[in-house]
Amino acid sequence: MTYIDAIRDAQDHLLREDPSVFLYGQDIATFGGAFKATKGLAEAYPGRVFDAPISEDAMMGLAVGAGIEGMRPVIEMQFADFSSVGFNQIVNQAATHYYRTGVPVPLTVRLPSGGTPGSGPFHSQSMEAVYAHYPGLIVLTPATVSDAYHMLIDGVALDDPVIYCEHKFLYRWLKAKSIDKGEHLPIGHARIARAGKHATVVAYSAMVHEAVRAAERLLQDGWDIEVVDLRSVKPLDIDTVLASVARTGRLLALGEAFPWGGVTAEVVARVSAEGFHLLDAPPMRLNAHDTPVPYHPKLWAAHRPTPESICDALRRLLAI
Amino acid sequence: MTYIDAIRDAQDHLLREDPSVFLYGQDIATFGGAFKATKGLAEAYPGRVFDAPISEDAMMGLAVGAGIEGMRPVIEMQFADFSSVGFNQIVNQAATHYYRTGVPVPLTVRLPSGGTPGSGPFHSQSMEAVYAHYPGLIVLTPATVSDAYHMLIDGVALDDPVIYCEHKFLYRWLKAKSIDKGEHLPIGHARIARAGKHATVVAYSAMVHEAVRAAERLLQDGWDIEVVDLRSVKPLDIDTVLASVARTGRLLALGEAFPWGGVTAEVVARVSAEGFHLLDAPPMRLNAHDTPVPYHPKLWAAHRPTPESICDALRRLLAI
Amino acid sequence: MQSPAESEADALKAVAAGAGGTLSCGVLMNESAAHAANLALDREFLRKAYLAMLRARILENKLSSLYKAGKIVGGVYLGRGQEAVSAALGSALEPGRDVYAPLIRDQAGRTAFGEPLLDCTRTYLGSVKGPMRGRDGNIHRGHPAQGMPVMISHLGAQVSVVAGMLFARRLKGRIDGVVGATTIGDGATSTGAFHEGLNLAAIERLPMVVVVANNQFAYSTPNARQFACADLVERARGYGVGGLSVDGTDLLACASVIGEAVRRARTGAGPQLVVARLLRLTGHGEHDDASYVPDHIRGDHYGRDCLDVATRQLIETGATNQEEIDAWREQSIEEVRAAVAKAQREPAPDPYRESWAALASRFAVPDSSPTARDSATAATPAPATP
Amino acid sequence: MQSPAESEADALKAVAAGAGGTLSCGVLMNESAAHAANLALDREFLRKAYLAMLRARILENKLSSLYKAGKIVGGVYLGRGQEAVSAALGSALEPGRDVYAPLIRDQAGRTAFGEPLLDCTRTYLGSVKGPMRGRDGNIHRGHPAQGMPVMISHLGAQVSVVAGMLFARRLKGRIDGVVGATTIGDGATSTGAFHEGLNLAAIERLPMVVVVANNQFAYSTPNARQFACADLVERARGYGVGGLSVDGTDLLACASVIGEAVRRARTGAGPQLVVARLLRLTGHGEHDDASYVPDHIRGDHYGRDCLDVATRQLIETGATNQEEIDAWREQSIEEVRAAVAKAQREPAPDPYRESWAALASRFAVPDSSPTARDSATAATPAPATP
Ligand SMILES: Cc1ncc(C[n+]2csc(CCOP(=O)(O)OP(=O)(O)O)c2C)c(N)n1
Ligand SMILES: Cc1ncc(C[n+]2csc(CCOP(=O)(O)OP(=O)(O)O)c2C)c(N)n1
Ligand SMILES: [Mg+2]
Ligand SMILES: [Mg+2]
Repeated sequence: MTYIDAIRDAQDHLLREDPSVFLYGQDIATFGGAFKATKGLAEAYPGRVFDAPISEDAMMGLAVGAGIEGMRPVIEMQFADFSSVGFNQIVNQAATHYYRTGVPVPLTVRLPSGGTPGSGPFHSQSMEAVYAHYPGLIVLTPATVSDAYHMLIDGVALDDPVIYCEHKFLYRWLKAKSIDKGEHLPIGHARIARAGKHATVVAYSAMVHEAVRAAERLLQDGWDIEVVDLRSVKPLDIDTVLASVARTGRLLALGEAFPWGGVTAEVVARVSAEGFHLLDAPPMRLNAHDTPVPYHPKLWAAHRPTPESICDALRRLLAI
Repeated sequence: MTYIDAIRDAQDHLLREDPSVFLYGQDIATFGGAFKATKGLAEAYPGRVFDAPISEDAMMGLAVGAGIEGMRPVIEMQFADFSSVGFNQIVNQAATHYYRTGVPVPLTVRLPSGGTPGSGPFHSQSMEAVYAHYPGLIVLTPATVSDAYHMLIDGVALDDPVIYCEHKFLYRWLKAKSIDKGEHLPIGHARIARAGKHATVVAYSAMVHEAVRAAERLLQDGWDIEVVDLRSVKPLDIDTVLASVARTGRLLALGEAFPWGGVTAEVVARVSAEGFHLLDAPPMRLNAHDTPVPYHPKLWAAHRPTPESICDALRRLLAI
Repeated sequence: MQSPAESEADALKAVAAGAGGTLSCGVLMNESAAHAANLALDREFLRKAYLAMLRARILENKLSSLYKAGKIVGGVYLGRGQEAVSAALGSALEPGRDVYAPLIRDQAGRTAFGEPLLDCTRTYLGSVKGPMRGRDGNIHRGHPAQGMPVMISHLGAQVSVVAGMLFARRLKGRIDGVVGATTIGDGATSTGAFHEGLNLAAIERLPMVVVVANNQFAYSTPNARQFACADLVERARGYGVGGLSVDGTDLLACASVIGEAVRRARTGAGPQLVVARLLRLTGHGEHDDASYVPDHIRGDHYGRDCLDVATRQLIETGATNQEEIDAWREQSIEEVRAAVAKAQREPAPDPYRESWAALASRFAVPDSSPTARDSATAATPAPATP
Repeated sequence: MQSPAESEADALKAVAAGAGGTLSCGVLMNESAAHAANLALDREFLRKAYLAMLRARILENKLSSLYKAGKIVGGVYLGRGQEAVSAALGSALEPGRDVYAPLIRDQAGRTAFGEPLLDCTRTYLGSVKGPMRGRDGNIHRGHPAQGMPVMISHLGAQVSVVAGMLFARRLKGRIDGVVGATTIGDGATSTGAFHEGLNLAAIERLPMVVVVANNQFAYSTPNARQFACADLVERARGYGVGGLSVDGTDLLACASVIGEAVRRARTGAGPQLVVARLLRLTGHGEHDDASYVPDHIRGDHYGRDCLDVATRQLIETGATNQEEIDAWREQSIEEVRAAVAKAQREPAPDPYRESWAALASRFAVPDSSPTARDSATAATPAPATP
């Protein structure tokens, strides 16, 4: 079972269990979506899965309207990058609705996020930071097959607008034998992806795996690195992060997104403010370069953090 | 001369001196703009100041096209909040253009930003953090009458897309006898708005004045607070900030925007990472509440930082 | 179209001839003209719409004075001159069944649709008891769960929201006989949101009515800087929706044409675009003197006051008489006075009791919700316990 | 329209009769039909367009093989079946004077407009010497400063950019005789960007041509889920722009109708919307087998291959002959082979030498530029000194 299979299965589950759920997105009906995340669902659930026109603004407005009426629309953006066109409805209509009116709009936007080789500046973006900045949105960033499944189901059950950032690089590469469909960590909790004692890497989405890879390499040098998987960037489970930093004394905040602001800034700022005394060394950040995501695989690989650059950063952090 | 007069005069200067400058925005021609920032300019410069349709996306696309052709369009958004509709053209077309093609697009977007009493969720937003997150944009946040003037002129002269955040609260309230039209601090430099020794408040835009007010109150208790005015949030002059923190040992990052991420997170993260040893106490942040900007003046005043809440935060910071 | 149709018979003839209200795009001209006649003959409909116009005018006059007296913070946006269009739409809809998303100049439609007067005064005066609890103000109010969504400022954005509400009702099997309607300005037709929303509604063939109140200006910007077609109704065909034009200063025409659009949508003809021509008889907001409106436009046919026209029309058709109108006026003045007084006596929102929570969800992890945590590092006053 | 017009005479008759290419919205029917005839008679124009079609087809076939052989990373988007429309537009424009913003399926138009073959192979194969230096790929290429802006992926976004370029030229006093053109898919007409851009162009009355290549599908989504009007050309009137339809599988028709649209724009008639009907004869990208296209659509008139039609047309009109075509083909194959080989030998971008600078500006303050500073805390490799 791959990460994308889990997303498909979660939607299958949602359609089966909750009559208020419907799916709306470009090419998601008979075609099953650009990434096949809805394959077979239009046939299995007639009248519940719809092809949308190329109108991200109206797609989001439709979702808000349906949410007002008590439905739980799940919107697929073909790529996270195109949600920029629906940005206004997301941050101004959906995000403010509950605060202004007291009426929640339970909608979920699936954002196929993050870079893959050759995808270029407009099919590679990570937009979690932009949405997390706005009050009224919940931003989920699952890193595992199990989280991809459970967090989508749990996210759709929330009464607030949920931005569900699914990482395209993990779609087919990340596999699990099966998913435990019972007990699981609720939304709002971070997870220790790898226990360690010398430094904490706080990561989310695909970068969790790069961090674990880096940690495994450093083991050869005798360093034991803890990796925290944030799971959701808003809400941000700072307690789990602080508890980890309390154990290790060192923090590297790791993200694939652009370097100004964003999750790594929020994590470092929160830890510095709330856990200053826990830090034995200056906290560090590692992000992508401050350019659009380049097309060429060679540039792309150097644009984002890699196990090598994470190891380098950790070595510097551990040397202090 | 008020802050808004300075903005008007800067545009007058630009139109007079640079034939490649033109102004484009809703109601900015004969009417002179919702805030009168372009009053009289359409008459003074025929064929250079245009009323735009209510099409923020196309307004920004037009600016990019004009920038490609070597013009220097200055786009007025009627309110910063409405730039959400032009978001895609700003962050995906304008911001990426130079990196992708090597051809710069020198355009400036004026964003009437920030809260005023009774303006509510959609006429009060501070969007600097959202734009600063994207590579390829320069984000300016003038806090003084003189900076409003010079930074607009200097910003328009830059070859990159510039997001010029002008604070509506300062428009008529902030006055200066006159503007020294000669020597001035270039873009990229922060400014010590008030020298002090016990703690550093890093602020920008309208919050600089609230910080100075708070500092003056604390003087009565014997505390001498330094206030750094960032002036531009991207690029961010971290050196000036670090030098100040080196003097005071304490940092409060202050902003009017939403609390997740944003300028205060970036400032605290950068100072913690690069000036950890300079800090005698955990760095602090003070932002608005994590809700949309409320309409009612009483809620509004409590939503954003005030001299009182800044004093409270500083007292806590100084007590550590 | 310079001589307003002022007797019932004239009005109906005008409708049939396409003068008072023209049904464009060549659909069902005879049938609809006949239906329009029925509607125009509907005495109760006209009385309801007229009363809504009158009450809206009186309320808005009061709002204007309150604004000028400094009693309202923020903007005041009035529908003066647009009451006929607005009231005709509000009256054609059925509260509890239909969806109505009023816009900036729809006090009359709101009143006709049954919005309580107190909703307005409380929201403008910032009473915490208002539907927006002081969190939003002025024309940003409604009851989304009861079929009246609350506008955001971003123009055009409500079109797709109404479409979504109708889409949801269809999925729930509760679409039969339902109509969703919204109004929009001439300026707002330039937004991508309008285009995407109307196109989506057309694709889904939703029972939707979009009324464009073409008041010839968007703030200060005249039509010529907003679109290049001769009449916005020419857009209907390109979306594959019904298109109707109407003289927005003529209540009888509005009643028949907008009523017809609503009937068509209700009976399965898909989305309808109605373009009403008129002039806003006030500033963009009460801060604005509208000095950019040239005299010749103020003085032309569309510069006339739709309330005067409606008064004459209703008296001439015998739907009411001057005496009753005077009584209605007195009663409305009193109601408005009372609603203002009540709202003014009510408490403002208390920042110390405000929950400062933008999310409906509460998370199990203590302190991990951004709200709780951020409040701790945010401005005084301290957050209230929810 | 089931029998393609295949002899010159037939084609011209068809144009005049509105079959091969219909000039809608009732403007200048006679005059333009006559003009179209002139264009269609323009032997050089047809030869140029045909050669561009042929070269594009050969190039794209090669790209497809390279993709299938795993030599191209990322998507490959082809214009197979759309060459007639694309080449007609590219041929009607004048490089160095006009603005041309090609979209995803415009290899033929690019070729006709003079884009060097190497631009394509270098960009697809990631050569650092290509116009995008490996920073962007595949169909994202151009020379903005020379009148060929580079598309972003967000559909509809180029319309207003072209408008802005023309607007700038007017301000600079260099608009005379200039045309700006862009293409767009049927699906992209649902974007707000298309609406806002075209409306803006109409208001400013810019010399602009927007060609909608209605290939009946947007990725897998058929027209019926994208719009509800009978024909997208019906939108023209609502924008106040000229509207023309054409059979996109018929080069003679495309040459005359698109040529006419360009001529109108060039001579002051304002923006022109051309809607060409056709079928994409390939997947959305080369990863897609287009199995969602039903057989009856593949088999109908618009399912025919425009290159075959054009070949017959050019031979029958005597504009060329089979021998010359064979020679062109040979030559094109060789050129493509050489361009691929050259690009493949060229270096990829070197991340260690990449400047990682998204800004053209350099700031005086040492280390305060986000680029320099962020690179220091960002991924290896170390930033090069600029
Ligand atoms: C997307 C967007 N851009 C700009 C504005 C600012 N604005 C508010 S009302 C208005 C004019 C609206 O004109 P129109 O749509 O004709 O409505 P009217 O005020 O005439 O009723 C403008 C530009 C806005 N609210 N939303
Ligand atoms: C705003 C936006 N939304 C979604 C996409 C994803 N996407 C890329 S091409 C495409 C289909 C385009 O169809 P059409 O406009 O008809 O052009 P065609 O591919 O048929 O030439 C889609 C949905 C996009 N590029 N931009
Ligand atoms: Mg208007
Ligand atoms: Mg298509």
